[in-house]
Amino acid sequence: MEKYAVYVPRLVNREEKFVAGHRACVGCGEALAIRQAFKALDTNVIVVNATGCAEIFTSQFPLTSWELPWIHTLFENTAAVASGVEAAYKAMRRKGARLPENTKVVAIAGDGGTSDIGLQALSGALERGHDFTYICFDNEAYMNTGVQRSSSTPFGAWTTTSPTGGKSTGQFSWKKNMPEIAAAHNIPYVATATHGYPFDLMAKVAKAVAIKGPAYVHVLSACPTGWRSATETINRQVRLAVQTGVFPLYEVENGVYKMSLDIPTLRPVADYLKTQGRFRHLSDD
Amino acid sequence: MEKYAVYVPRLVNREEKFVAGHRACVGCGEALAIRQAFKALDTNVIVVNATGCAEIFTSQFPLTSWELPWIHTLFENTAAVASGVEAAYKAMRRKGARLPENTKVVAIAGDGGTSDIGLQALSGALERGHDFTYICFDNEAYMNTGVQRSSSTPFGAWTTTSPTGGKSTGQFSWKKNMPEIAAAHNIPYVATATHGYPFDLMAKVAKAVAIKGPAYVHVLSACPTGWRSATETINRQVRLAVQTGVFPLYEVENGVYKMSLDIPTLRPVADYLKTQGRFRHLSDD
Amino acid sequence: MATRTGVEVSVGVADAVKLCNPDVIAAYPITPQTHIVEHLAELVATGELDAEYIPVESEHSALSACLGSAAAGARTFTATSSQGLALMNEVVYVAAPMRLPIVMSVANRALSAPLSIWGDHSDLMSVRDTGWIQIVTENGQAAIDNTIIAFRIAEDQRVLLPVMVHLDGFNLTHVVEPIFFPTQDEVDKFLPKNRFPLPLNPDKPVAMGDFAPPFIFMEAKWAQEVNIRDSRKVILQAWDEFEKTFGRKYLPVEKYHSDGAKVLIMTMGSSGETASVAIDELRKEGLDVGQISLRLWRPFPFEDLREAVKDAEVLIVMDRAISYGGPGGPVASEVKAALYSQAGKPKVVSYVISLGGRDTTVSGFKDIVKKGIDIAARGSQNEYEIYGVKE
Amino acid sequence: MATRTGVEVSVGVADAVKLCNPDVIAAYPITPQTHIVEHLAELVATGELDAEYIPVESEHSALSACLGSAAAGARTFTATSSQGLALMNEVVYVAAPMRLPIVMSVANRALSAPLSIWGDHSDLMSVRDTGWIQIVTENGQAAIDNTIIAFRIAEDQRVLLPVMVHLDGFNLTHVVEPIFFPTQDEVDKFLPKNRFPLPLNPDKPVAMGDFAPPFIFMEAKWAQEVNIRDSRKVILQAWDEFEKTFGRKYLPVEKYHSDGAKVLIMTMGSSGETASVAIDELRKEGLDVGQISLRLWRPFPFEDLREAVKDAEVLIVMDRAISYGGPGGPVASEVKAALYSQAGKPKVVSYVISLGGRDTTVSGFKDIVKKGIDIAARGSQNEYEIYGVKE
Amino acid sequence: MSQEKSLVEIRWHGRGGQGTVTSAEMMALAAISEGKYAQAFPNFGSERRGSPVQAFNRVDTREPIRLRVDITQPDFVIVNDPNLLGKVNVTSGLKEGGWVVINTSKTAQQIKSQFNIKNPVATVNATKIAREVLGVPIVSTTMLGAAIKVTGVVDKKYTYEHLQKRFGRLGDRNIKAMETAYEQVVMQER
Amino acid sequence: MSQEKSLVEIRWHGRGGQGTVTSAEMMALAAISEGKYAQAFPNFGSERRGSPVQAFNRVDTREPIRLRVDITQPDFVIVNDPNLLGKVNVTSGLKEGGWVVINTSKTAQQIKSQFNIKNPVATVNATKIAREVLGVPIVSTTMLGAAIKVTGVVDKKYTYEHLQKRFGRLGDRNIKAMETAYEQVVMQER
Amino acid sequence: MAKSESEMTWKDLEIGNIVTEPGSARVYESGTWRSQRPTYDFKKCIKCGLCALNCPEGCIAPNKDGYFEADLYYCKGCGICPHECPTRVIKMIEEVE
Amino acid sequence: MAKSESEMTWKDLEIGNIVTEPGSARVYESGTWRSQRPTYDFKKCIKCGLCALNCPEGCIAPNKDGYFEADLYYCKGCGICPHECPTRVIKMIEEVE
Ligand SMILES: Cc1ncc(C[n+]2csc(CCOP(=O)(O)OP(=O)(O)O)c2C)c(N)n1
Ligand SMILES: Cc1ncc(C[n+]2csc(CCOP(=O)(O)OP(=O)(O)O)c2C)c(N)n1
Ligand code: SF4
Ligand code: SF4
Ligand code: SF4
Ligand code: SF4
Ligand code: SF4
Ligand code: SF4
Ligand SMILES: [Mg+2]
Ligand SMILES: [Mg+2]
Repeated sequence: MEKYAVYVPRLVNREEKFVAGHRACVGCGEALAIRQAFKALDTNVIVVNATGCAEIFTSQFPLTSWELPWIHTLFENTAAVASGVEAAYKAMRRKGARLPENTKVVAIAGDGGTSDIGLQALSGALERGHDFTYICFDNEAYMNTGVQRSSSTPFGAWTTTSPTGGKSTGQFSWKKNMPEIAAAHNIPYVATATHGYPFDLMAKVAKAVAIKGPAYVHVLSACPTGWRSATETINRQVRLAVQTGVFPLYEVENGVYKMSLDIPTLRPVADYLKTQGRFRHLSDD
Repeated sequence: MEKYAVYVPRLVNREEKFVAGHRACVGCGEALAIRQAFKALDTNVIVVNATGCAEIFTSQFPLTSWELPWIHTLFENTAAVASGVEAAYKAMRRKGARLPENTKVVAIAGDGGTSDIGLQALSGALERGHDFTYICFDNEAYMNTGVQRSSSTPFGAWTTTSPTGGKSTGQFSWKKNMPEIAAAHNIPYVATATHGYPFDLMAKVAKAVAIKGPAYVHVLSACPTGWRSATETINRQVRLAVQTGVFPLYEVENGVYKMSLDIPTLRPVADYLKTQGRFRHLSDD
Repeated sequence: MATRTGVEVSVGVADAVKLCNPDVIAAYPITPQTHIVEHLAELVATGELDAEYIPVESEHSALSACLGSAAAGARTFTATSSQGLALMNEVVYVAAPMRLPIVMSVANRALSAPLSIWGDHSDLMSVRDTGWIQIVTENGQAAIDNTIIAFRIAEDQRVLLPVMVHLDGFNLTHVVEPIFFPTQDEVDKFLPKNRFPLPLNPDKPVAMGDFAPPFIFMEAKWAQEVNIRDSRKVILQAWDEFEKTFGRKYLPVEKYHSDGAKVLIMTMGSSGETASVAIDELRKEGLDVGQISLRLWRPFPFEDLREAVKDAEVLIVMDRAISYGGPGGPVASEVKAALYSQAGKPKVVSYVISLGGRDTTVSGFKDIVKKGIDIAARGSQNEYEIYGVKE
Repeated sequence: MATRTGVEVSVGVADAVKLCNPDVIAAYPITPQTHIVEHLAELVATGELDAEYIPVESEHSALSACLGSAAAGARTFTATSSQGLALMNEVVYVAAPMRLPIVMSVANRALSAPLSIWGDHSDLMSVRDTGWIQIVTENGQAAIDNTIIAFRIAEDQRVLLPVMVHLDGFNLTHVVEPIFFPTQDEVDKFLPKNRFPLPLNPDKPVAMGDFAPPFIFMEAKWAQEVNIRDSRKVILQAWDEFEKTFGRKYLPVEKYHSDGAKVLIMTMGSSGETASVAIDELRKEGLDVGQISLRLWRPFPFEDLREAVKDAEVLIVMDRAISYGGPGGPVASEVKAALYSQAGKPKVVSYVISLGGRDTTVSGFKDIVKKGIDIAARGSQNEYEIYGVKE
Repeated sequence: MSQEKSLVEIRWHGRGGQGTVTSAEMMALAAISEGKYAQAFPNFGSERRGSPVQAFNRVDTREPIRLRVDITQPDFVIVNDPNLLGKVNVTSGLKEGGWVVINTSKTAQQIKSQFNIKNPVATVNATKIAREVLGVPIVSTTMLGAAIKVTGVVDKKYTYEHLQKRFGRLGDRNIKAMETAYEQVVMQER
Repeated sequence: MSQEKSLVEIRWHGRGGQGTVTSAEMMALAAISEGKYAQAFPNFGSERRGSPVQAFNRVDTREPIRLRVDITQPDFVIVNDPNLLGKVNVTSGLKEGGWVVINTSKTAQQIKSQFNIKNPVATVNATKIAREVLGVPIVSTTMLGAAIKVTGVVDKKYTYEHLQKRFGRLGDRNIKAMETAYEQVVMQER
Repeated sequence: MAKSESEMTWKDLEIGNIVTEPGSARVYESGTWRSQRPTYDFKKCIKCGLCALNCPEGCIAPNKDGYFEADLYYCKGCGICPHECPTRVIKMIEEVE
Repeated sequence: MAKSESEMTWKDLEIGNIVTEPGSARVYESGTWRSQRPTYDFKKCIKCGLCALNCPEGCIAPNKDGYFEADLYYCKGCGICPHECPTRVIKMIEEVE
């Protein structure tokens, strides 16, 4: 837990832009991370949401969990839709339309929607330099469709399409390094975060949105359903990911890397793995 | 020119796998680079080709410029098709099919087919670790369709969709760093090359294809048509790109960077820019 | 006052878009659409058009960016062709039910494989279920006029639907021809400002794109269907209004010597112009033949079609696409279905012509008419005929 | 000997694929197709199936990888649904003209927008021009049998075309039901080894995917059309052969109390089973009503359809998709077109039902039949009817 | 359908992640093994951990099942999670006289009055059985036993192979849990 | 089409990258400015630098042009690049008696016998004119002048505005090149 | 909405099925998902608000005494809040029927 | 192919329009594109082969005397070879009609 993490009421905006009554699983880390992220922001934000758990659990017709203008169209085009919204505001404002001040565009998607099927749209939007923030809520698999592997699933993790068996010990490939790929686009801001460190997360999201130009925030989000883990300890799980070095917290500002946390000695990775059923077969041997 | 570049007949395979009679523009650097690349390889190669100049100038029905098994399907799916070919050989071989030894898969595409519309398929194929080589022939725009900008078009360059005018001085964004993005995928081999240094190019292509796992080679290829430049000096043009530091030649082997050329002092970038009409408006001021 | 100028039709379409003063253009180049977007990029670069030109990385993103732009309330344009339209297919399906008034030019071209950059209507047909209003044009003037009209229809508060304006690749896009251009003032009067009623705006948050469980999905889709069917009257109004302002008239089904003719040919797109030369020649030869051409493909003009063919005995329908292993020409198939229950309906002969850039010449059309009359009289073994394939 | 087991249909389809011993499976998950590919991944992981499972990053790449695999001469399978099918649309179009014998299961589901994970046939309709052989199944057994049959048809040297096997999402994919499974030996006998005649192979280089200028494009497309039409006889042979080996018979147009019946309903897919319960009840009530169902969607079984409806006076066609602003139900539209020139053809009433997971119950079908008869007798204002929309 | 109705329809209530679909699946597999016709299917849609979910069975002793629509008027309702009572209308559409089988520590009488249920109620403390036999409060197989007893659509011995196959080394214990509930379920007509 | 044929069809031959399409375009623009009906279009397809290419015109003095097909039987052929002779069949489909206008330093007689051309040939040394007037051997506007003279489909003064617009500060020189060729073209009937 | 979901007709839909009431999902009682619930020993509470910050449902807010307490209309009983509470104020107990 | 391109019928096509003759484009005379051509002063030639390695057409090969010379059936006259020749063997000249 972050040392300065006390007396939240004084530090954090109490308004919820992502409200109660959503349909995420009990103990969903993605719901938690989204809540925290949007707590860090003001009401001047337009949300563009990829298909995935977050979209499904917030938007069953005729209801919405969002207090912000929100749009969902498809799974793989989130950054492109965000480009369009950003460009529209730019053009309309320039041409004298009466619009609210300082409107910000925030695109959100899962790891599948970001590192797999939505990667190209994201890469294009980053390259073109749109003024928007993209937040990937990485729960390390396609959770909405029932836990299939993504390129963000860590090596060795069980999923329904990286099952364990005589010929397989779970995911065969190494986790795609999405923040690194984003950073290779030479954008002004890239950061990693997780809901286990909410103040860090909120500070990074706020910074990303404040910065002019494209910003990318990669948020590790526990999914007790897909990780086959307990709901009550999800924060502990992701903190262990950080403390074991599995998921380092850092920022890249204009190409300069900065670690966000001082972890003098990393804990053994096994501490992290054993919190989750998806890694059980690894500890068996 | 490379210093060891003499007595080609002794050094280079004389067989052409990409034969004369193709329909590239007079003085096409892409045609030259492809010729050199495939000279570096044996006949055990299956070629997967994206839509683009190279595909069009080699494959007008009922003819083919290829002596190798070759397939073209679409513009954006080259790496995915290559994945399928590779997997097919792997499975069929494992299951006892009689197939030629040591078959290699080489995917080729332009910069548009690589850094824009084909990026996602490429990223997926790299991540999954297929044993194949991907060569991007980067002529810095969509040439086949008549010189539109790509994300690989350098800042300031004129193209038909980054025209110059009162509100524009050519391409508004910086060239996407494709080799860097490929390297961020942690693949065993990434390299840059150009037809101005043919031995370097051939050595890198041969190495890439020999290495097990995914390899990426990014080849700067002059396009006199799109660059609005002379045909006879295309090699000089790309050598200037290297010598001015605009296009450094390097390799990344298992994450380790190595420069391929010792250039003690870089020449002024203007030397490069002035060889091409697409940059003319820049030197005007 | 309108001016008559020679212009390449693609450039003319871009100039027409400019007259409509769009806010956002997102497009990806593909032959034969390129000149449209290149000229728009040029107009933006010179400052003649104040818009954001988004040079996206694929057609999928082109239309996706348009979704975002239109949802934000901006006037939005894109253009594509063939493979591009196919690549954005999934996006094409969402624009209409989300009621986003995007205008898209489609430079019609054959769909691969084999790869062909040349014209036919296979791309057009691939989006026939998507709920877009679709106007098909047969010459440069129609393409340019209807680009302007498309914005008006799309953004009409009673419509709010995306509109495609189809123009044949090369045969229209790459031809320099005389065009009457309206003035900026005239267009400003004809085309009111965009006021999308529920845009993405922090001042009044809305949620667009909720998922629809079975209790409501069918209602949503029916609402969509009613909406596009009802757009018909707005389209007719827009064309009327256009005629009043600019003097050129457009109809869902255009007629050429068709009233009372016993034999009709039906065309769609630019080949209709060549065909009408054939009609002239045949009539001179004494044949009682006329022509109708389909300008409004969606919403399909059932009434107009029925009215137009009511006196005909033979209707020869030309298609520039095949539904493989299916009914052959999609237009002929829909025409037959539309006339199925009509009393005294004509015999319909279906001809597939001009795939992948193959020309059908004046004498070709004459040949088709004669063969078609023969088939109508004597029957055919085939579900449909194809013209000009080398045997 | 075949064994009767209870199995979730998706798992059964995967098991059927396993029996066919594919070399490469490339797929991307999407509800309701997921259980098929998950079980295949499982079979590969345990070693029960020796194949490469490529967990691609999108459906576009799924089918693209399949192109590569099939071109290399490997037996190739994929599965998708709805948005996935739409995203791979451009790739779907190239597989057939390239003659790559891929087998794809499509778990039919509504196309967005609005997003729906539930069943209808809008995805199926979006690929009706693509030149794939398309088999539509109405129960688990048919889905599983036809998965095996599909490989045989696809790889037949006279065919060499990709085949889609459609099965309704959830209503089939997610139901556990009794299935007869053939043994490995039986399948091995029924399904010869893949021997794609001109694979990508350094020993004998070929070029696949040349572009086709206008002088040859139309010939290439006609060859494709002839090829899929001719596949009909191979399909019938495969079904015959299947019946001989396994005792279950499949026909392009299935009949249920249809011979001689004056009123027919026509269904496609799993709703046909519920409808046949309604037919039973209506017949008990004394109504002369029968049912036909379309199993072979492409190549469209013109002859069989005409034969099946020859005695009918009223044909009520059910569609689970709308061509918005067009002819309504695509099946009804094609049926009308197919029957257009028939003497003594039935009146056709077109009903759109069951979009996005909306059930049409037994009493719903009974209601439709009664209303349909009424409409046939008295006419309707509508181009087509829709059933069950809340007004 | 020329004879008397031979079809029985069952609805299961539980929570996402608690194996409700498994209950229905085991029921169908057993009936099929017995030579009957049967279906099992979930409530089509996404099933979030914790959310109230349903699963369904059709069992027919005589003829193949052709109905491919939701079950809206079940013959039986099985409630795997007692906390759903009062939150979800478990008897919705239930045929008159159709049994509700509930996992509860209470008596049928208490349940009926507390939740105003008109239908006959059978009770079993499946959570307790599961805790004791399986060591975890997951009642999918336990409630299967109770459901088999009350619905009578299948001989319980046909579940054995399927429970063994599904639960591997925990197969025997699940069979035991099933059997225990089968024995202990209390059917109280009123 | 009730009167005599008023339509003239022209085919241009050149090389990719040498402005052949521009020649045709200027021709059409001029005719349209003159109040006529006209089309210009390239050979549909890709035009690689150096490759033999074609471009086309239709000009009609009386009525709108409705033909939207290739021109296969032109009334005139214009050859911008003399090196194409012998490599490309420039007279293919050319109507009997239709003129071939060729950029060459040779005489019509030489050309006719060397390349076995039956049609009447007009010659002009456009490369030389272009070199002299424009400073570069790009003949698209020069050949325009020769073509206008031989075809007579448009008054050359209607090209002025279009040449000015297209070539900006080089407009005058291009007009001069056009005019020079107009003057110098030699039409030799046999 | 005046009408219940299942009563909505096609005419009740906004253009594009747009939802015009922000945060309308608040009507949904996600508390029905709960199998266990938090209980409090507020004496130990330092009102730090960490429980609220870490609740995935966003359903914890100060009660009238300023103590942070779950709104059981929404609380799904995940059990996170007790784990985040630095002073062990919260304990989960099983829901009873 | 026996038939010319324009005579091919639909029946002449291989399955999937596959081209079975590798390198068949060699029949295409790309030399018709040429506006200038290379000429040689072979006395200076050191037979290094750099011209051949840098020809986009791949049309330079040793002639019977072992000197590297362009095959004018293919040479498009780009003018690269003279620029790559270390000993200035090659000079471009205009094609004549
Ligand atoms: C084109 C397309 N393919 C597949 C799907 C099915 N699908 C919807 S969400 C999803 C997975 C989402 O995974 P991720 O982006 O990681 O988000 P999560 O649900 O894990 O938060 C998939 C495969 C789809 N909607 N569209
Ligand atoms: C989906 C799709 N969009 C657009 C095109 C049109 N297109 C064909 S090649 C090409 C550009 C190719 O550019 P690049 O990949 O850089 O290759 P180059 O031609 O420059 O060598 C484009 C835009 C297409 N074929 N398919
Ligand atoms: S599956 Fe995982 S990410 Fe999705 S709602 Fe459930 S807990 Fe959250
Ligand atoms: S446009 Fe450029 S890359 Fe394409 S063939 Fe011509 S020179 Fe080569
Ligand atoms: S138990 Fe979970 S849902 Fe309930 S208040 Fe605590 S953190 Fe929130
Ligand atoms: S976390 Fe604990 S101490 Fe802090 S406000 Fe909540 S209940 Fe009180
Ligand atoms: S001029 Fe060019 S094409 Fe000709 S031989 Fe030299 S390098 Fe090759
Ligand atoms: S480059 Fe010059 S020296 Fe070397 S082989 Fe060629 S002509 Fe001879
Ligand atoms: Mg995920
Ligand atoms: Mg390029």
